[in-house]
Amino acid sequence: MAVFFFLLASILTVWGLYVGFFVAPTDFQQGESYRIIFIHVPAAWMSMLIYLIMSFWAAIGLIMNTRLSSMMAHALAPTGALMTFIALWTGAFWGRPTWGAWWVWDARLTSELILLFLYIGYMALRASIEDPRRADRASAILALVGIVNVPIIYFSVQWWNTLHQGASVSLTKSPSMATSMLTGMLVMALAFWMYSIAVSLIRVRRIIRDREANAAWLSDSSGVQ
Amino acid sequence: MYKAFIFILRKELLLALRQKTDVVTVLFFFLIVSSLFPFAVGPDLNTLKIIGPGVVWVGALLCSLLALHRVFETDFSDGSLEYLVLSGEPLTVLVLAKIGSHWLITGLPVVIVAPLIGLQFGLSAGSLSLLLITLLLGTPVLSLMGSIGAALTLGVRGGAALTSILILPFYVPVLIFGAGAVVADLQGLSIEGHLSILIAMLCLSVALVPIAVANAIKIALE
Amino acid sequence: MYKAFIFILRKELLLALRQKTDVVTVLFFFLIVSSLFPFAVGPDLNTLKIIGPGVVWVGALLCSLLALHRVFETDFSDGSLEYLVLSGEPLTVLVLAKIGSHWLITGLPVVIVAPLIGLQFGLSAGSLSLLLITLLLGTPVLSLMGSIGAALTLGVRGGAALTSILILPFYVPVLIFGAGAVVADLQGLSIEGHLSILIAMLCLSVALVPIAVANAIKIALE
Amino acid sequence: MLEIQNLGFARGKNVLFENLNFSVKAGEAFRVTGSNGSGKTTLLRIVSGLCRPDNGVVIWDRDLARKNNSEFVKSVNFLGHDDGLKKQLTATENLKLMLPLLGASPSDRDVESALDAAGLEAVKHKPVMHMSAGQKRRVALTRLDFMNHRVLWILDEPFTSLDVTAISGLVLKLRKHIDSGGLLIFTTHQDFDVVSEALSLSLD
Amino acid sequence: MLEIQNLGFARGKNVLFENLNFSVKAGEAFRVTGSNGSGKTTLLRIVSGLCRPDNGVVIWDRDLARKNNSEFVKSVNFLGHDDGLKKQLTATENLKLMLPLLGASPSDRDVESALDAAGLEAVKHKPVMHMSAGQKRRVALTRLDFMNHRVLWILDEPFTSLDVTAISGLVLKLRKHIDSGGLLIFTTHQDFDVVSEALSLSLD
Ligand code: HEM
Ligand SMILES: Nc1ncnc2c1ncn2[C@@H]1O[C@H](COP(=O)(O)OP(=O)(O)OP(=O)(O)O)[C@@H](O)[C@H]1O
Ligand SMILES: Nc1ncnc2c1ncn2[C@@H]1O[C@H](COP(=O)(O)OP(=O)(O)OP(=O)(O)O)[C@@H](O)[C@H]1O
Ligand SMILES: [Mg+2]
Ligand SMILES: [Mg+2]
Repeated sequence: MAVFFFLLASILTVWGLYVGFFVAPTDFQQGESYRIIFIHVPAAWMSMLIYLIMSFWAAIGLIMNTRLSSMMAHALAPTGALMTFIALWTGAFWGRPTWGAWWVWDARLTSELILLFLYIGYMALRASIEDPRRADRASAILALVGIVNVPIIYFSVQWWNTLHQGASVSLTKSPSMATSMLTGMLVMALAFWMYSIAVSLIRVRRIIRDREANAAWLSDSSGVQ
Repeated sequence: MYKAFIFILRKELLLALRQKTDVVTVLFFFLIVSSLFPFAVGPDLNTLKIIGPGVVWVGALLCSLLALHRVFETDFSDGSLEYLVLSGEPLTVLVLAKIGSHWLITGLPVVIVAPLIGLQFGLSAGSLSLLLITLLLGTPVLSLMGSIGAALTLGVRGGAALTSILILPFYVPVLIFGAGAVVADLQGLSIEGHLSILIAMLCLSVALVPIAVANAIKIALE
Repeated sequence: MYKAFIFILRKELLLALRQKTDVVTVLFFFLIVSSLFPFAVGPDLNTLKIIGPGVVWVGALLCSLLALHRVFETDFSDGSLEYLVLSGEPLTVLVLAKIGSHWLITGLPVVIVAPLIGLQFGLSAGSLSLLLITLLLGTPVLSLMGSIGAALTLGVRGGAALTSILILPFYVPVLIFGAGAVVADLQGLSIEGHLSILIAMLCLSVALVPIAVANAIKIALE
Repeated sequence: MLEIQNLGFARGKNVLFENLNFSVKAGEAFRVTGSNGSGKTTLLRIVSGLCRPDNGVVIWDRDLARKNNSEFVKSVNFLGHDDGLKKQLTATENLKLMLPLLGASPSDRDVESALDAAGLEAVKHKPVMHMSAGQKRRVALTRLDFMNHRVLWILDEPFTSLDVTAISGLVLKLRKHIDSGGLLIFTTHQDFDVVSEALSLSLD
Repeated sequence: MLEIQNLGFARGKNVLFENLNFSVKAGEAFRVTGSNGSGKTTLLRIVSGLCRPDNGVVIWDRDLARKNNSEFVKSVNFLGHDDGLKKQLTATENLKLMLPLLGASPSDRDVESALDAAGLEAVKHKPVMHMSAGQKRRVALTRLDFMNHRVLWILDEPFTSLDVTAISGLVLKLRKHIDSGGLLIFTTHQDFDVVSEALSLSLD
């Protein structure tokens, strides 16, 4: 199944990059540099979305005491951190030509950086607790506490007047950009989705295998769905 | 429940008084951080005025972080945390009492001394009182947020380091809005937004943190 | 004797590695202290340049102070200090090894990261290298002087606080001459005096501190 | 009445116990035996509700202990390997500050005379850290004098570090508790009098 | 030969012992008894040179122990109430790092097989903090296997927390040490086999 999603991801990436770099028109304000948007925006979206999904699974694991959902949360964290890192990095790369600085302490940038810290904290906490069940629960609490950060990232451009761009894709308003730009972005977003699913599936399978090897007898106990 | 809260508070304060460690260390730290700066930076009043609020806020943050690892750690290693859990009183209340005493020991002294330090940096009366308000609103948030990190890392190998990593994301916004308010005011900008965010953070964390911490403690004892 | 020195060093470093606490906390502290300043003070490069050396030095001092209480305290409370005394190796050598590892854990990382932080504050290459030299000379003095305080307060009620109070008088001169050298250089003054005082402090403390500490430890164990 | 059904727990690969079933009635003492590391402490912590078991349930007065937790916890009096004392505080202060949390509110006189009775008259106003190993354990055990309202006593090696006098004093206390309808679960590596009449379970 | 002459020590007003005289010869075991807080631990710490007595002297091989300190200390093997283990390190690491300081340089194989023999095979690579009370004590006692070059063993309640198997193992070790001409001073509140033949001194 993971292979299928990988395949899908690569096809979509090729398509998305093609649309983004060859079909979409040059921006009249920013020139060519705006094309970073095709990586930046999908990565930023995914970084938040994966955090939400991760917290969801962690919460389920905490409340229902189901191991598989905690493993899902565990498997999602590195991908989320990667997406956050990409969003930050491409953002900084983009900021140089447009704002004249790699970094400013703007609300969206800061909260996105905090998201990266949260992912790192989550993984560090997991790594330092030996007993996997304790690690599940402790890291779930951290994930849940950190969830307040996601709306802050998303709405920061509305709540504070910032340097960063406001939302340009919205379900309620008609899009304010060229259709080909929009297509490129959406296709790339879909590609990132597929990639995340594929990688997380592979990782969760490995986690299950490791844990089962560690405690073969667990397989018949109540926790596993 | 109310009685239990008071008892924990009394015990923690007596302990602090007996050890003197916490209160004095914290004050010392704060004084070192903040009064060494004019020293190290030189006596130019304009520079000092600009960095003043930042120095005070960083000092407050460090003080909070410094005593944090010990909030639950000693109780954990001498076995008295178990009695808290097994007392039958709601753990969230007990936890709140412990966090409250952490604030009384690390936050309050800083708030009290801060104006003195501020004077050293040549802050005006208006800036000073604003600094005081942001500290009063912000330092409890530091204690609250920090205690999540402290509770999650109980009995974990890399304790203190991990604590810092875990709570940094929660500390940074407090610092930004706390110090930011004073700086914005100096620049003649509106500070309502800053203050309302600090208040929101305080309310939210008082409501939610004790629940998270209580659960983290139970997990640590397993 | 030489072997004993190496063994203590290895044990302490392994412990630090295992806990990760010390190394990472210290680095984190240093990074927090120093990188929070641009945050809190605002990004004006001129201000930053002036406060840079001070920030780095205060950070280094705090890091040293932070880990100090633990140099002998854990060994004392888990009973392994007794084995050091009863090992039959000269206690001064063992003590020097422990102080050495304190420096390796708290001082060296700071020295290594300091140039990065300095860059953040816009220091020139000359200032940076001077900062590095003063840190290299000064941080071992901090570890040495500090360990006297740590040893004298072993098992004493107000441990950590007392430590800070005891050693502060010894720390301040180091800070003044350390940060002072960089500032003096920025202002185009001669720095020879500063440096030779730092060197003198280092030599003196390497020679005398281990003896004082060894005796303090023996007293604490009675 | 306390009933343990089907209890199972593992530390990683190491299965400490499986399918454990036993019950303790009012007026009964129950001893858990087993070699070092066999899981006695772990079992006691699970029963008292500090740990969650992998499988099985603890039933208290016909109700799931975990469901009716605050009720259950107020019936439990737990003493672990650690004394749970603050080493900077004196024996008197330790007790005065801890007991109210556990639902007892003895007068200062009561606390002091209990400490005197435990043979701690000379040291009761010293910080606990300046006491000998046995004196510390005695302070921790003095708590038992005020725990009659909590009927389920769970004691992990209470006899450690005690001398002969203190041991026989403790045995008397435990007897009295059982005779007045209390429940007792404990571990010990040595055989003392209170043990002879106790039911026992080996984890080996 | 160890000789104690005229030893006296007081904690504040509390005189723990006065005019204490005894001697321990090669091949002898010597037990210190007394109630909790009577000063056993203090006496053992004085003998091993960790504390200074108020009066009296410790004589080792006809020489003042305090004068000839580094010589004397290298003959002493002390185990106190505390295990002296670093809780973040594993059993193996603890021993490997501690033994060379005490003048023993066993190979890794030796250390591991000593730990196996102590019944710690399954946990020897776990951090000590994740061990049970008895397992920790076993680790501390494994040190004895490598301490034959230090003839004066001073052990403060070595039997604490140990189960029956571990106790008999320790008794054997102590016997072997005495039989090969070692000296042993120890305290314990329980009576074990090794004790029957020991000289003993009560501090009450
Ligand atoms: C390190 C710097 C940056 C970070 C951390 C960052 C972060 C983010 C995040 C989290 C989002 C998704 C938010 C949402 O969906 O509403 C986003 C979207 C976006 N970013 Fe950035 N960004 C950075 C720099 C930049 C720069 C320099 C530009 C261009 C000048 C830019 C333009 C955009 C645009 C156009 C969107 C899409 C907004 C939308 O359509 O909703 N970003 N960025
Ligand atoms: N916090 C922990 N983390 C991981 N493993 C642990 C932890 N505590 C105990 N163990 C392991 O669980 C097993 C049972 O420990 P437990 O303390 O219950 O033993 P015990 O029967 O009380 O032994 P003792 O007689 O030595 O007190 C041991 O093998 C121990 O290594
Ligand atoms: N560090 C200290 N400071 C002050 N007094 C102490 C200190 N250590 C022990 N004491 C006191 O000295 C006396 C003797 O203590 P010691 O530890 O020698 O007793 P012990 O015979 O070993 O008792 P136990 O059987 O409980 O181990 C006790 O009354 C104790 O309170
Ligand atoms: Mg046990
Ligand atoms: Mg003793």
